[in-house]
Amino acid sequence: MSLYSTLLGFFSFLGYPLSNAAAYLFESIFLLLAASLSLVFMIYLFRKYMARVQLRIGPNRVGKFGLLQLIADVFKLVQKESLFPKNRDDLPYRIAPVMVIIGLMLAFAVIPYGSFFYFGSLTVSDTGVSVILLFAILSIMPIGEVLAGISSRNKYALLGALRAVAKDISFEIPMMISVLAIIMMASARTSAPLSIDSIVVTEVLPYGILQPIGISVFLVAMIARASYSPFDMGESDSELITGFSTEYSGMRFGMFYAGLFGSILLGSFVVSLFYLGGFNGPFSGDLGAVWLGIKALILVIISFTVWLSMPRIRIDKFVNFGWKYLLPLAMINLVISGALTLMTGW
Amino acid sequence: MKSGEPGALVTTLEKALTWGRSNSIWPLTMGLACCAIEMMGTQASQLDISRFGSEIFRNSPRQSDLMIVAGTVTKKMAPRLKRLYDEMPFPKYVIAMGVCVIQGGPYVHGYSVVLGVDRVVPVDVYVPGCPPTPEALTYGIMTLQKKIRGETDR
Amino acid sequence: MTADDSGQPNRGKDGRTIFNVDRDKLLEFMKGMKEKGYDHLSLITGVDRKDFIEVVYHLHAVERNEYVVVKTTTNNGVVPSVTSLWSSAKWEEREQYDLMGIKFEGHENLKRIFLPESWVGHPLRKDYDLGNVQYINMDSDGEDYATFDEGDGW
Amino acid sequence: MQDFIEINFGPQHPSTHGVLRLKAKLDGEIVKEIEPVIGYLHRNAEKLCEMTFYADNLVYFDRMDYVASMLMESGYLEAAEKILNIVPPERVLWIRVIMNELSRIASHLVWAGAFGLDLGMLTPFFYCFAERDKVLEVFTEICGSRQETNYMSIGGVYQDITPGIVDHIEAFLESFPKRLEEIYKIFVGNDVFISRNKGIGVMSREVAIDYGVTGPMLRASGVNYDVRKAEPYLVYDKLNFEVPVSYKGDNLARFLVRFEEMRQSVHILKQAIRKIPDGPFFNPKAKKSMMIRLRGDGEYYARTESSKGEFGVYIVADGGVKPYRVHVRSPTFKNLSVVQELAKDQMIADMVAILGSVDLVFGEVDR
Amino acid sequence: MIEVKEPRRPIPIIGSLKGMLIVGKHLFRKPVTVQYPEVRQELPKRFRFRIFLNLDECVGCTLCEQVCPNGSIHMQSVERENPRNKRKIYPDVNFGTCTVCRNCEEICPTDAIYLTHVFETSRTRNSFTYSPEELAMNEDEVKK
Repeated sequence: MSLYSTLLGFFSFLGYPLSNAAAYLFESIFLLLAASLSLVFMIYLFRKYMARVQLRIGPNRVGKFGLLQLIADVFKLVQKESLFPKNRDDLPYRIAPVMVIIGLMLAFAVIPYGSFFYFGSLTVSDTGVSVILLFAILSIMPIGEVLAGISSRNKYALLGALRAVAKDISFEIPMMISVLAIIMMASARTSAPLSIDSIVVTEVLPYGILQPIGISVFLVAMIARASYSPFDMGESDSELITGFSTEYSGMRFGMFYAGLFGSILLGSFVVSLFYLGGFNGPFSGDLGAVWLGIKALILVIISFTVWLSMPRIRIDKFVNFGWKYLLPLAMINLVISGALTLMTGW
Repeated sequence: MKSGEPGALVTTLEKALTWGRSNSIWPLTMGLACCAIEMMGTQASQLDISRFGSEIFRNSPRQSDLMIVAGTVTKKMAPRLKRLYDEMPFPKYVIAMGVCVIQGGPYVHGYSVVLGVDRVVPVDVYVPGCPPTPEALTYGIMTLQKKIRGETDR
Repeated sequence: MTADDSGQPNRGKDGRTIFNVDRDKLLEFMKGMKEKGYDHLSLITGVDRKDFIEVVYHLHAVERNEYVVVKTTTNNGVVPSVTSLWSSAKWEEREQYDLMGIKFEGHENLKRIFLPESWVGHPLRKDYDLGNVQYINMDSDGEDYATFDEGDGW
Repeated sequence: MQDFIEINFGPQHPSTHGVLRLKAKLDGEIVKEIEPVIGYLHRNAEKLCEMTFYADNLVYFDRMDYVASMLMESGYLEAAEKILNIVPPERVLWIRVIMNELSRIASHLVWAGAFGLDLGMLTPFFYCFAERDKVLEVFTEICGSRQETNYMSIGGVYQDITPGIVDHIEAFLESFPKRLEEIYKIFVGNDVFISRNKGIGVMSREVAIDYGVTGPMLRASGVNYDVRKAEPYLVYDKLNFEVPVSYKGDNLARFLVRFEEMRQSVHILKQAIRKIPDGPFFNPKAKKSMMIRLRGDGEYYARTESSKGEFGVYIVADGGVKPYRVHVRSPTFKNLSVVQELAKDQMIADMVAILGSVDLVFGEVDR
Repeated sequence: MIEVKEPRRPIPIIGSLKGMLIVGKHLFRKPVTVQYPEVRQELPKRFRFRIFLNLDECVGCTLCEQVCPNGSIHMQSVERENPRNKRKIYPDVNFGTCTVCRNCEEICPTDAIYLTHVFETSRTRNSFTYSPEELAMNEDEVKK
């Protein structure tokens, strides 16, 4: 029972091919709405959380508790003039922010959300190779950022893009290797170890407990992926203005801004799925999605605290850290989990 | 006008857009001199400008709506200020903070200070004081909000 | 203040030893002072006495905590540079050149420090005409130039 | 043949703390050469001082180091009162010491917050400003203005310090050290902060003295030199305090020296607030109606220890009601000139950290 | 002289937790924000901002004009019945340059000119010269 089949049943009066199309359409709309709403909520949460941690109040003039603040921001960004730099590389400049936002939305489609009462499983797309698909989609966003930096012909943006590239290549390999360890462990129990859903469903203990090294490597990689402090070298407010997005204005900038927060949310979902048991928990048949949400929310709050309290790490130190510490740690993790699987058969 | 007619829809839409514009003013970090510290004070916990939606001080002129010219504009700085203003996308606003930017302030008899930033860029709201207290600047921002909504022209 | 060419010290109102040194012997005298342990050149300033310019050096021995003042005078505004002895003179001399119009012979980069290169006159001179307003604008390379044309700059 | 990226930082750039322009040549991430260009806040204060009465000149001195205006005022008055031959009464000296140290705390707090922002730490800025606001509340209560106080006048202060204000300061001194330690721990309790600052921007003792660097930057390079001890002014010789010194000379040392200075300032304040004697708060020779009639003679150079370093005021008088020549030895002007030495062959991120550690205030650099 | 001690280098990653914890703890503290337009912080008695003028007290001595550091105050002749002000001149203040230094208040022999707590003086037009009559008025009346 999934959201798709629920919708299919709902639209069954239209006849087969039409009902199928309608179900897909509405599912996509549902996903887009939910993703954008959660993004808006994320940004609101971040602002409120930041304000409270900094002994302030945060937005409270627009709507009750400032809940409509983000709507106002969107209204403003929409009517802002979108400037184009004179020497830009036109096509990449235009598609870069779109790539970021599309990559983000696609990634949300691959994640299994668990089930929720009447609707059943909220997962949108359940393929047998969702792990590969997810990480393929995740690597679209950095391309968008790099394109943005190079195509705007701005020295600050270029430097930001260069930093982003250097950062991306130094954390992606450890991230993949630590996921590999999970797939390896999962393959002992499930016939479809490349499907996130089956990895989560068949786990005995959350992998975070089995692989303490793995979770730390993956967490660092996810922070770097979302590129907030301490790993916001690509944007680095105080050094490179705003890095690769320096030349962007209006809604195009809004897309980058949403992309940043989307990455945090996405990262929290992925970490809680892989390492913290995802939608597993008491009554997961009905409350699976709620469990996932709670776990992700806690991770989001932790990310915000890291963001607000950490200084920016230097780019060469991060590259060093990625290749000299993260990569060997991920390898060690792989070996240990292999040995663990062999010995215990988990 | 009856509701349902296109005119009413346009008015409502315009109202909504104006509402959005007036409630989400992102200032550019344009700290020049003394007033910059009080501008930071406005941003800080005591007065917390984020309550009005002006939380995000953007460093890039491309992403900001409001230029708070905080501090003396010297003749050497004026061309740069003009360029930064030109780099901002429409709709954009300018608040002249402090007497130095209004009419030259304490340096009115000197040789290297621009006597009023309105000679360089058009100004929407003038906030006198040397420096204006964070409350006074907040009042200035509220005046700007009112001006955007068309409620005041004084 | 009488110019005392003998290099004999006298005391000022602030109780500090003042050496009046001839301009031609200044560099030699300063070398001797540096060897005596005056390793910190605290400030260089010029005083426009209308018919001549007085250049004042404040030297300080950090370890021994001794403080002396060296004064020299110039009629044509040319004084030997002491940048070879103290690096801090680099900017101090540029500042005095900019505002007071003292030319330091031997300074490798004697450019104006505050005002653009094409500014006419030296503002701290007593005969500087404040009524003759100059404006500054920026050329396409981002360098400033001064102009008397009100329409060109700010 | 190598190509360098030529880039202009500023004059309006978040890392430059105001209006500094850095012409930088970059080899990728590494800064090969920087040339600071200043003068974007040149407000001709020295010229204007020649055109204004002695008492009114405080307006311009307030706005020189605008985060520590009390220190500027007392620095100017050290010279101006000698020129005008007016001796302030005993009580005034103590009030000025209290105001100086409060101002020093405020200035260092602004620096700490901005330094955090430079390194990408968003939160300590707000804690520092919340504490600074408490200092400014004291200022508002005592003289009615937050930042540009214009509190001290020739031969005294404008308004007396009342028991209520003393209580207020004492309450602040009670709560502040605890908060200071908390802020301190947010910084040094962070691994990344230490690694970003330790061994970065090392300035040797010789370079520091050669470039005329003073204040916390000089003391971080291992020179025990503080004007408050070397040439005591006001009543600093009657107070018991230590001068913090570090021999490391790097960014972290400057950070630690400034924080230790804040602790010492609290220590000074605690003594001064108890010892403050009774008496008049201005010299009757300089009563208010005399403000535009005071005449000075001679020339005087007074140096004081501002929060940035040795702040010197050189006044030449010609017997008139306005000074003949005023020159300011601004500490930041010299501290900035050493940056091009320190930032050579460093990463961009380190250059920003070094600039932050200098504690730049452009009102004072450009005057 | 005391030598400052360098703190012990924290362990990587784990060492950063200390700072993070302190930041996180602030979530449970009361915000220090004063919600300005609704709640007003009580301004101290000595707080100074906008200049007011008591027309009846002013004797037209021009001391304030002389003492003003940057010439924000000019004397204006106003037709008004005041036996103490024979020359019938009163100060006007240009708030576009006034630095709120309160030297005029200090020097005024009759306390006619004084600084008040009114700080809500923002305008959308660059016309800040207050005539003597306007100096005696409230901010709302002046704006009309």
